Amino acid sequence: MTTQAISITRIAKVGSYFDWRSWVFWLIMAVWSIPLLWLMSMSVRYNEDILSVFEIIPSRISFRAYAEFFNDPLWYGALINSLSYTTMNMVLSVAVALPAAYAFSRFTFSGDKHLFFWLLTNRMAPAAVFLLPFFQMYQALGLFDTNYAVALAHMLFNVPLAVWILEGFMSGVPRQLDEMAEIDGYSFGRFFITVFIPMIRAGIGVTAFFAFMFSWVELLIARTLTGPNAMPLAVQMATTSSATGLDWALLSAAGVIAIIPGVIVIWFVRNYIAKGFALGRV
Amino acid sequence: MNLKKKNNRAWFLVLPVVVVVAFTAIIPLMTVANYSVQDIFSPTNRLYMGLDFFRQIATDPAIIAAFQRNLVFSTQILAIEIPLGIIIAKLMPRHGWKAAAALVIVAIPLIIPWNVVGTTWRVLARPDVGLLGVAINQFREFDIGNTPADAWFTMVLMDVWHWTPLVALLVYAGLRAIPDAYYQAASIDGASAMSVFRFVELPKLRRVLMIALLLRFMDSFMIYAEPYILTGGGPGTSTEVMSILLVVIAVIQFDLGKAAAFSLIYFLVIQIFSFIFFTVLTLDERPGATKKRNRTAESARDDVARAIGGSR
Amino acid sequence: MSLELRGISLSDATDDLLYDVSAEFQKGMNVLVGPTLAGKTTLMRLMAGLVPPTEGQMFLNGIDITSKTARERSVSFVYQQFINYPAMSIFDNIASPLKVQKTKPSKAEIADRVEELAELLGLTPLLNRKPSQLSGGQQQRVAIARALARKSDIVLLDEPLANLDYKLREQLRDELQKIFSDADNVVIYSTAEPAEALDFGVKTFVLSRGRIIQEGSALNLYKEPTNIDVARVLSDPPINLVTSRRSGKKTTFGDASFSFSNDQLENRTEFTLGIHPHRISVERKSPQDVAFTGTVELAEVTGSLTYIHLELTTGEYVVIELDGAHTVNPDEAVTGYFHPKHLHGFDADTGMALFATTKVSG
Amino acid sequence: MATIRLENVAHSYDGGETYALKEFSMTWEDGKAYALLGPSGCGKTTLLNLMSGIVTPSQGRIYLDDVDITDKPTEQRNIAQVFQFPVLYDTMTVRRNLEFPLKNRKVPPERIEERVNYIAELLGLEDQLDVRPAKLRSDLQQIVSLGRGLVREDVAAILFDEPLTVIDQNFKWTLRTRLKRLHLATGVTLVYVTHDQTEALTFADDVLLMNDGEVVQVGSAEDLFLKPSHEFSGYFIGSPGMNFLDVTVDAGVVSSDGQHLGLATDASLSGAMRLGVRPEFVEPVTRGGVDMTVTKVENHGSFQIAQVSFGGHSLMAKVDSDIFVEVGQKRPFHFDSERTFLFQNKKAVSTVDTGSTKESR
Repeated sequence: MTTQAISITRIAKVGSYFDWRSWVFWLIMAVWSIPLLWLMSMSVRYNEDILSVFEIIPSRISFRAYAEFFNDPLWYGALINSLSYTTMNMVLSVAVALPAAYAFSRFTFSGDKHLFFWLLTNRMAPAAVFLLPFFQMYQALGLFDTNYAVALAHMLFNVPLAVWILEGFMSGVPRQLDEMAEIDGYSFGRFFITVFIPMIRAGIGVTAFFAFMFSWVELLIARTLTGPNAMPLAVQMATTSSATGLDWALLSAAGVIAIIPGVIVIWFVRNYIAKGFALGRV
Repeated sequence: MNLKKKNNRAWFLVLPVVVVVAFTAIIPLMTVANYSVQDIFSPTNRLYMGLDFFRQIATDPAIIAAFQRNLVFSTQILAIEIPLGIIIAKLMPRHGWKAAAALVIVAIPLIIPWNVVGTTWRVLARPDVGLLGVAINQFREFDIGNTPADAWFTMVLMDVWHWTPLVALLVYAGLRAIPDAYYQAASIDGASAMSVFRFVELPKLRRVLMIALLLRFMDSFMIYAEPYILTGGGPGTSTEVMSILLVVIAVIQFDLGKAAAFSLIYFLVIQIFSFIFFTVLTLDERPGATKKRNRTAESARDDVARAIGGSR
Repeated sequence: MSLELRGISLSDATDDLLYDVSAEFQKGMNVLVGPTLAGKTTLMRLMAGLVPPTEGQMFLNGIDITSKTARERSVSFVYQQFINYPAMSIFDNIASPLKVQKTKPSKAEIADRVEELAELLGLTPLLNRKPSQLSGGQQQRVAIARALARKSDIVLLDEPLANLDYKLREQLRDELQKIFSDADNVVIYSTAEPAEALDFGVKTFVLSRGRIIQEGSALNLYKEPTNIDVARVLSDPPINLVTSRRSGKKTTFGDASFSFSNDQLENRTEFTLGIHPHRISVERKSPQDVAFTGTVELAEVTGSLTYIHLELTTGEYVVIELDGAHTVNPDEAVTGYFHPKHLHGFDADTGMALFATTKVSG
Repeated sequence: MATIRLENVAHSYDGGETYALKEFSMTWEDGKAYALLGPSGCGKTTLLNLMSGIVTPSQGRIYLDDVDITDKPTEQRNIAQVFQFPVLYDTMTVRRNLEFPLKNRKVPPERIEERVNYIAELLGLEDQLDVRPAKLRSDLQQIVSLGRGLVREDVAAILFDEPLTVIDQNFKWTLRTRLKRLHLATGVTLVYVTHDQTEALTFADDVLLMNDGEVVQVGSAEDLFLKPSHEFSGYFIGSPGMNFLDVTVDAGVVSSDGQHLGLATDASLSGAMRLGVRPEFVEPVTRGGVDMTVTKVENHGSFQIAQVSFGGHSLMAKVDSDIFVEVGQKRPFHFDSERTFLFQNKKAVSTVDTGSTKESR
């Protein structure tokens, strides 16, 4: 039988029966969502209304912006580019990080602490610092303006992120389990795939989400390594917004579309978001 | 008992990561270091400059101004985001479907691409058609394109809107880790809500708050996309943070040597904070941190108690 | 079938864990008893092949298996913290060692074996549940069933019952005794509780600070400990140990001084006297009984027995075991009586046994 | 100090389907030490939470000195609680920890000073008052959290939820001794939850033995051992537990498939019942008693457990270590008269006179 966990509201409720705490919270969240709602409302308004009339509830609605987005190869192409290099990066980062995280979690080896710290420094490295060298390196490799360039470059901070988060989850699995599998006769490979990975499914899911997210939102490196062919959505939005005579509705629509991937997955990782940002350490 | 086995064969498992990150980090850093000490006119014609570029950086007023701007920016956003994050975390529902819904809604700003955040706030702040711009314009003239204070205000507000949820989620995770017994004990002791916060919650949130502080400091210190799109560093250089300036020097002015030296200094400043962050993150994992089991003298009386307590 | 250890030593970077351990574990059940941190788990992991010894060799039926890894050995292990594969059902958990064999038995054979073991350990209704849905006791039964699945040559149980409440411990101990009573492989059961060693009453090895200090039947170790540590570890409740000063024919026990002679004592002026709590009573039972006084620190009642903890005038502590339940309040004065023939003697420094209780006839 | 009265209190976490605590009434006398003993999941923690106010009962009322406190939240009940692990305010010294409950209740400063010093001395913490609790040993930390309850003068009872769980094995002993002495010194009512028989029987004046949500028996250690009123008391208390035999009773005559065992003290009884006797009271005798064969002997050093059987029944006898018992031996054993019971649907209905008694053990 579980003891009934008393919530913080019980302590703070000084006699009042109306739960003021939740009201204040949902009020703050309402204010917090204004910018996003404003973006959505702009994406369904006419450009001329946007620039001339100040109205909170749009008087006329049109889905022209979305239609144009999905018909213009420049835009939907950018979306496909973004999706392809982020997915590629996600898969590569997690695949490469899995064995390393296991090594960090299960073994001590010479230089392990320093390596683990060095990985953290890469996660924290300022992207601006790597502009120049990336630009030259990927041009020299002939990878410039391809999705592979951005996918590979983003591994700079996504692989360390993946190693740290996975190591955080893996350390939750007792070491005796590995030993018992060895005793039962499992080879390392079979144990890793059929026993260990199913146990950290949640960890792999969360790591994939965060690798995807950091790659999806990044602008600087993506812009530096892409030209017209591999132009991702973020860069496409940034470049059009600097030219005069903007199509605000289309830009807002692109913005809304750019949010959708994150919103779809966030429900599944909602309990691990803090753990993900704190590199598996909360 | 730390069961980690000593096994240098583990290097084979770690090798792929080392290769990948070396390729994406060490080689580029080497080229940056290379540029920071030479002036390169063409691949064959280079002039060794020694620490000349670094001296230029240290004395370049634009860079110093950008550095100070970054410091002020980071301090301001921390001063707002940490307390505001704690308040939101304290207000979040703890149980049932409301808690799940709250987690998702609070986290939404964190998954929005940084450029979309910049674009949204740029429109929002327009005095003619933006909700924020129009609202402020009623009281006083508001123009982020020309008034530095307005641009800076919007930039800080944008960052608070974008990243306070991270602090809230970290603190929320910290609060949920506190066992119920502490709240029950506090209510038995007749503690007020204020003293529960001060004496039960805050001490237990120390580590999580350190993580939030360091994470937010480093990310704000390296910020690029949102201010770049919001104001492009303008009006003038009032919102020109270091990342924007570095990109200008490297890509627009194409002054490679200076950009490389600037990059190295920038990178080293961040590493210092990463080291502090690393120590905090691995605080309870270090062997020294766990109390060594002290073996008290086995007095006969304790044996009897142990045997009886355990077996009968 | 026998597992022999010859001169096994193990030391890791910081300190030495095992010194020169030599022992032979015969077919059937063997008990390894010792206080916490004595090195039991380390020795068990070493025998399982999880940790290679720094020196020494291991022979199974005369074949040297020292360098064989856990996977190459025919061994099973049951941990103290009921370790099972959380993502698998109970059926798959028990079947997993069979499924990963090089010569994999047929599906039907595996199913029969699992059903047979489930029957043996009362798990039949739970076969398609997940471990997390089971109670502590049931989870440990699953771990034991998995350990028996492969009929391995060596079965190691490392304090398997330590985390269960005492009634469940009693029940599982009886079941284990039945299961392993006629085992033809080598079964080693480690425990920190002397009662379990005495309960099983099989060949017992006493481990203290990384050394096997004595081996023999549990009863023999109880009756004739060759060392003070064995006496401390093995008797349940632990033997009372009091320093005794000797002058001429007289020797002391707390505030009592009585004539006592034993040729092992030679001319020692100080040695340690040991006596089991149930050998002390609160009434005089025979003329030769020695009387001593103490004040009550606490009376522990276990239902069928009462243990009175007395503080002697010398500041040492002694426990008296009484039948039945008696309420005795702290700080009461109590007189204890014992017959000198029940005394054990140990050297004050080395702890070596000088004499044990003289054989009690009838 | 006050008496606490529970009137047909019961609680279910799932709206009445299953009851974590079945209907139960009791008066907790002021100044006594009680133990709630039972296997995990028997409802003992639920009962404790009902008294502390963490859980409000599905039915029944709870009175403190005839004041109905059933719906009062924890902070308005005069109780204190010690948890499974030490719950302390890390940023405060030991002294500040002890002052905290009094400060919250606006007790005048000099009175606080006086109370804290008195309790600190009682707990033996005089020279640790200005130390941070985190530096103390785990058993001393529990003493500090106990002190927070003792300091308050309005405390009617102090509740303990398995307080020895995380204490290192060597220090369990010192904490148990301290708790016993503190109870004698302060006379506060104590309610102690545990699944460990020795902790319960040593600590409490009265033990509430619980199983599956039901309070099976309330009594002293001796009552539970010598006069079990329920089969579960026989089974759970004592190690090994009570032997049970299926017997038929015909107008008080107790027999099992033809073998006469004794006369029930209540001659009106008849029907199929279960006879229960503890191994401690199955004794080898030279004459009289029932002939049994020894099938197994376990020698525990200070006693022996002999498995004996007769007419298809097998039971255990706890025999003194000096008595010679050997597998295969055929010899009479008898059941001690006042210690042999007849149970009808789990409840003890009568003792059995087997024609011989032994001085009470």
